[in-house]
Amino acid sequence: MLTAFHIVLRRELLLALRQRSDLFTVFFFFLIVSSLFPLAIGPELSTLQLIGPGVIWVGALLSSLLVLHRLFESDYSDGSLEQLMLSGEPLTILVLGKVIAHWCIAGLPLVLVAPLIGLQFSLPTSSLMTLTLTLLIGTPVLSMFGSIGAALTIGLRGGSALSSLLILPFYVPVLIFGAGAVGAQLQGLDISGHLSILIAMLCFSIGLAPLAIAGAVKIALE
Amino acid sequence: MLTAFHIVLRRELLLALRQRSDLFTVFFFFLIVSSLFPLAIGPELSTLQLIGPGVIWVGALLSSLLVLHRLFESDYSDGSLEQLMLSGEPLTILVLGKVIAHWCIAGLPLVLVAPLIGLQFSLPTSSLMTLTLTLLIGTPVLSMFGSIGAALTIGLRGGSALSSLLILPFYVPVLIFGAGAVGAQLQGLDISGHLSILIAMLCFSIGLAPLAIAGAVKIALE
Amino acid sequence: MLLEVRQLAFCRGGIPVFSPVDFVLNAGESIRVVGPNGSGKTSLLRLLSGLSRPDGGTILWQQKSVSKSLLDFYKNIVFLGHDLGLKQQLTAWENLQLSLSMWGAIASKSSVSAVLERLDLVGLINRPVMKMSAGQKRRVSLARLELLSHRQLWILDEPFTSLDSGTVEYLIGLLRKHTESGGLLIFTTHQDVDSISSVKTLELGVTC
Amino acid sequence: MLLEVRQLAFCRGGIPVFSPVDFVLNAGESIRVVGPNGSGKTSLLRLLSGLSRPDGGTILWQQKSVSKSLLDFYKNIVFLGHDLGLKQQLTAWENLQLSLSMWGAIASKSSVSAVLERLDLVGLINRPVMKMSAGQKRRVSLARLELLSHRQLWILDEPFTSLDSGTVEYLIGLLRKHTESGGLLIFTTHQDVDSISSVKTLELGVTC
Amino acid sequence: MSFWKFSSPQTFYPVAKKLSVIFFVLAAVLTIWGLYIGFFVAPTDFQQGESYRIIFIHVPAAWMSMFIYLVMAFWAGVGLIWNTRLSSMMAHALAPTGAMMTFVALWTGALWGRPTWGTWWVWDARLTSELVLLFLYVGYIVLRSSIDDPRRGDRASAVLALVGVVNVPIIYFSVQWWNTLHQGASVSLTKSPSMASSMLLGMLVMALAFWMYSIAVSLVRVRKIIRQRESNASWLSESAG
Ligand code: HEM
Ligand SMILES: Nc1ncnc2c1ncn2[C@@H]1O[C@H](COP(=O)(O)OP(=O)(O)OP(=O)(O)O)[C@@H](O)[C@H]1O
Ligand SMILES: Nc1ncnc2c1ncn2[C@@H]1O[C@H](COP(=O)(O)OP(=O)(O)OP(=O)(O)O)[C@@H](O)[C@H]1O
Ligand SMILES: [Mg+2]
Ligand SMILES: [Mg+2]
Repeated sequence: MLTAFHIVLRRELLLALRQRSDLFTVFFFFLIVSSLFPLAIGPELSTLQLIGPGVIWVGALLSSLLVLHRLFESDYSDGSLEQLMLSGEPLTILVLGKVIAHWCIAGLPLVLVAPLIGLQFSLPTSSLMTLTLTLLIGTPVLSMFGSIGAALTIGLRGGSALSSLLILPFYVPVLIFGAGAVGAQLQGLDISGHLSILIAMLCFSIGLAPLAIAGAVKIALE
Repeated sequence: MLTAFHIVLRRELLLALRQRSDLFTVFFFFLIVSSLFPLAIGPELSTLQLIGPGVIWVGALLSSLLVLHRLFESDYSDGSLEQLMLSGEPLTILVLGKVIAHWCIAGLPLVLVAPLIGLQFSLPTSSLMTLTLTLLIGTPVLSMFGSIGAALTIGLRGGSALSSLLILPFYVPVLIFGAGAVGAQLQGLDISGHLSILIAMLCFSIGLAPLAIAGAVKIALE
Repeated sequence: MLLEVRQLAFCRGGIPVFSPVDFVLNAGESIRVVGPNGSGKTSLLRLLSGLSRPDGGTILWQQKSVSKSLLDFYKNIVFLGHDLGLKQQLTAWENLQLSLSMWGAIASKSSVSAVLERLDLVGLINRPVMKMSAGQKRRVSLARLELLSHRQLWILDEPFTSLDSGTVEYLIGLLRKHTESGGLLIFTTHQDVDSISSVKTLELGVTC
Repeated sequence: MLLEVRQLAFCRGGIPVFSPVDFVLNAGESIRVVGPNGSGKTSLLRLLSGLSRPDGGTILWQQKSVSKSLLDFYKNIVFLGHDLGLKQQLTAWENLQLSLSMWGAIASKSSVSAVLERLDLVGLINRPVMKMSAGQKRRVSLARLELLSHRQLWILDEPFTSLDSGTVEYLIGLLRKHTESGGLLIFTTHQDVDSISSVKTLELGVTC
Repeated sequence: MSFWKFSSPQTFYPVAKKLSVIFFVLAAVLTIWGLYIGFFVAPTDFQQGESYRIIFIHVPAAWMSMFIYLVMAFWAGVGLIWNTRLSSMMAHALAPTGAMMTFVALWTGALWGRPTWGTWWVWDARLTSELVLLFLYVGYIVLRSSIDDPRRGDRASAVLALVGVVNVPIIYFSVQWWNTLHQGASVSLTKSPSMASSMLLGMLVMALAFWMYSIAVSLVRVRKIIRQRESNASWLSESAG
């Protein structure tokens, strides 16, 4: 079981590496989206600081969405999803591998670069740390919930847009508490409440999502 | 030539209709993205009014991006793009039909619903009208430029993300003048300058984009 | 001498895929391109249909160079490749109707039904292509062939794939009718279909 | 009686695709599913490999119901469908190595090269599958078959598609070897391959 | 036997017709009664004046929006696990009504917010989670309708409905968990009610009326779905009801 997980993870990362542009793309998309807002809204410093955490979080969320659809779709259309399933390993383990690979590609890099972007919005150091921390806890949740939507829309034309639609409601609470924590800290409030809710969501999604995803994949292949 | 244009347009709209969800999806994605920001940023009215136009414009931009990749990709992968090309009609006309169909699906509905969302951000009526007007001029430009990126990335894995990356820089000026016009008007400034730049961009893109797109499609098929 | 091909060459990554190809095709003639997997049949057919550009040599259609008047050339050919060119979510009828009107052929419901009848697809005319079996999809794409028989040059890449024996026979008959009425045919297949008459073969294989 | 199928039924949109299927397959036996396009061969093969759920009847593997121990059953089969299950941007070697390790088989470079040698793919081992011809892709997916010969039940949906005659012969030999060493084989094809010995046929067609 | 008998569309179809009539009548009677209480019996509120009367629509709609979601998810889950066709159809039939109730709750809430909070909309936890509920309903309906194969559609949308259940407790408890503008629960089984009894009665009667209406409409819709899905089954043309 552990080997299966390990092989899937390696497979996904190999695929991403082979298509080097994948890695860069998420990264640059995040950079560009977060820089669009200062452009669209104007350069006042106080406003920027106010909207900074929110914008960075929304940017992370959209970047995560961006590559989500491919997670299952390409494997489905070339028949390798059914081959994966036929390997005889538990499907929950296999999809968990895929989800974690998604996080390595579309979550981890954002966590690492977020402090830099935060600087652009002139956030103070303590906020930058909170931002990074909330992203570190929150992005896996995004990957988990997102994969559910991706799995549900396997093989549907317009699946990419449809899955965004299905997923976004689930992203909302993560966004509220993630961005909320940074905002609260900027105002000098206690954020342990926010953090514990984020952690609770993480545990919850790790428990629930693989089951839901495996179910959805099975349904799609039938 | 006109018939060819007409047939392509009908074909695309028929495809969108057949997949009814396509139409809803762009629409709801727009609604949801524009609602994410108030969630992430917090409920203060004055801030909301300040960021409102920017958020709505970014929302429109991302929604337009969302269905862009499918414009050529699905036709490419099932071989109907080469069949279209083999019809012997000028490729520029054919791609123009596709671009305009994209606008009907991912531009027009947003223009229509934007005033409602503007209300959520408590924008005054005059701003709502400017917002709608700038979107009306700006969204076709988004579709035009966007399609160039989509055509350039035909058949590449990760094309959807890559094309977003290619396109976004072109979107930036549209965004700046579109959102800028609304912002300027909120401050009581004259916006005819903004509008004429937007219109110039529209004319420019209508002249240039079909050629660029047709070239990119030919290259992809070779 | 409707179609004349002179020293046609094609490279992938700098290496020629096949040794230069020469042939001439007159009205009513057909040619079968043969060669093992990877010998360049598909590449050649895409060159001949004007979809890819040759790295050397010329293709003349009615004495005129194809690359100079590509759009006119397109109006004379039908190309069916490995991909079917059908929209999965449209029905058989919608697919045919759209592609025919695109190609400037009149698609009356009655003529389409007649063809679909012969292809045993009548019950499926309003079913999305997505919900058909592999062979049924192939048949829908073949229906275009009969409806576009006024186009002179047919270029078919493995048209017999996934077809059951009955449909293979139908298709052979159709091809024969096309050449007998003066059409040109270029095709490939790995299956044994010796029943097509007056076929030249063009052997690809040695890359120089 | 390794594989026993009883009254297996499958519906699409409430309508049965084929009349209920019954058969028994013992070690060393093979069965060819025949029927015209759309008669339900692919649907049947996907049922037998446990990918779709039957609407009636049972499949027993070694006397045990397949639907109850699906994961164990999967470990006994190889299924090759219309889609190849290859990642286009990975090379032949990477594809084989990944899927073999996934399936719990040892993929030593030497055993893989031996197989690729027989399939005439040696020069292509480090080329992305994307850049291969239709037949070459098929061959890569077939390489898995020989490397997974320890799995007892092979389920192949039109395995001869796009293959040139040499490779068809190789494949027939491989299938014969598999059944001779006690393996089970279920396959479909529209081509004439009468050279496979001791094949039962299962005719689909009449939907009740 | 008696219960399981009704789990087949064939036996349920005629029963649903009779039941829907009964529930429509009940809904109509209760609505009239509830509105009568709401507009003529219940006293004017000393803080809010007359505008509070919107409560008689708002609260029942909000309750039903959550309740219907739970019922829908329940039937969807039953359909997923036991593969019973009728339960999936029930879930499918409930969704539009639930979406409508959610919309009504949002709309009346917004109308009510204008005089009381001075704004149509704030991004507080309850309002947001109610909005998310609307998106969940829409997602469910769109997913269901974009899958052509009915069986796959049922099963895939069931997974979505089940995952979405987490949102319901969030809506319900949001006023306790966070400091919100929105009012806390004033009706509870354990505490004595904190509002005028005629107000409470009106609200409960209206809630009942909404409930009956939802059942009636869903039954009608489920009949329509049965007609579409089983169009090739012979019993439909025979019974022609
Ligand atoms: C769009 C805005 C609003 C939304 C989405 C909304 C949503 C809800 C929901 C979901 C409930 C049921 C929850 C429960 O039973 O605990 C509810 C109940 C209620 N709402 Fe609203 N509401 C909105 C605006 C308002 C406004 C402006 C008022 C009045 C100031 C109000 C007053 C109430 C009251 C009194 C209840 C009943 C609480 C109880 O007795 O349990 N709501 N609302
Ligand atoms: N996704 C689908 N939804 C609904 N019906 C389908 C679907 N796929 C196939 N069918 C129908 O089910 C029947 C059986 O299809 P199947 O693919 O099993 O046929 P087949 O015997 O493999 O045909 P072929 O020889 O063409 O491959 C056909 O009549 C087809 O129209
Ligand atoms: N996209 C590509 N990039 C680089 N090389 C390619 C590409 N596609 C095919 N080739 C190579 O070009 C050669 C010719 O391929 P082609 O598809 O024309 O062969 P084919 O004769 O049609 O084979 P088949 O019988 O398998 O269909 C093959 O050796 C193949 O490996
Ligand atoms: Mg080929
Ligand atoms: Mg088949």
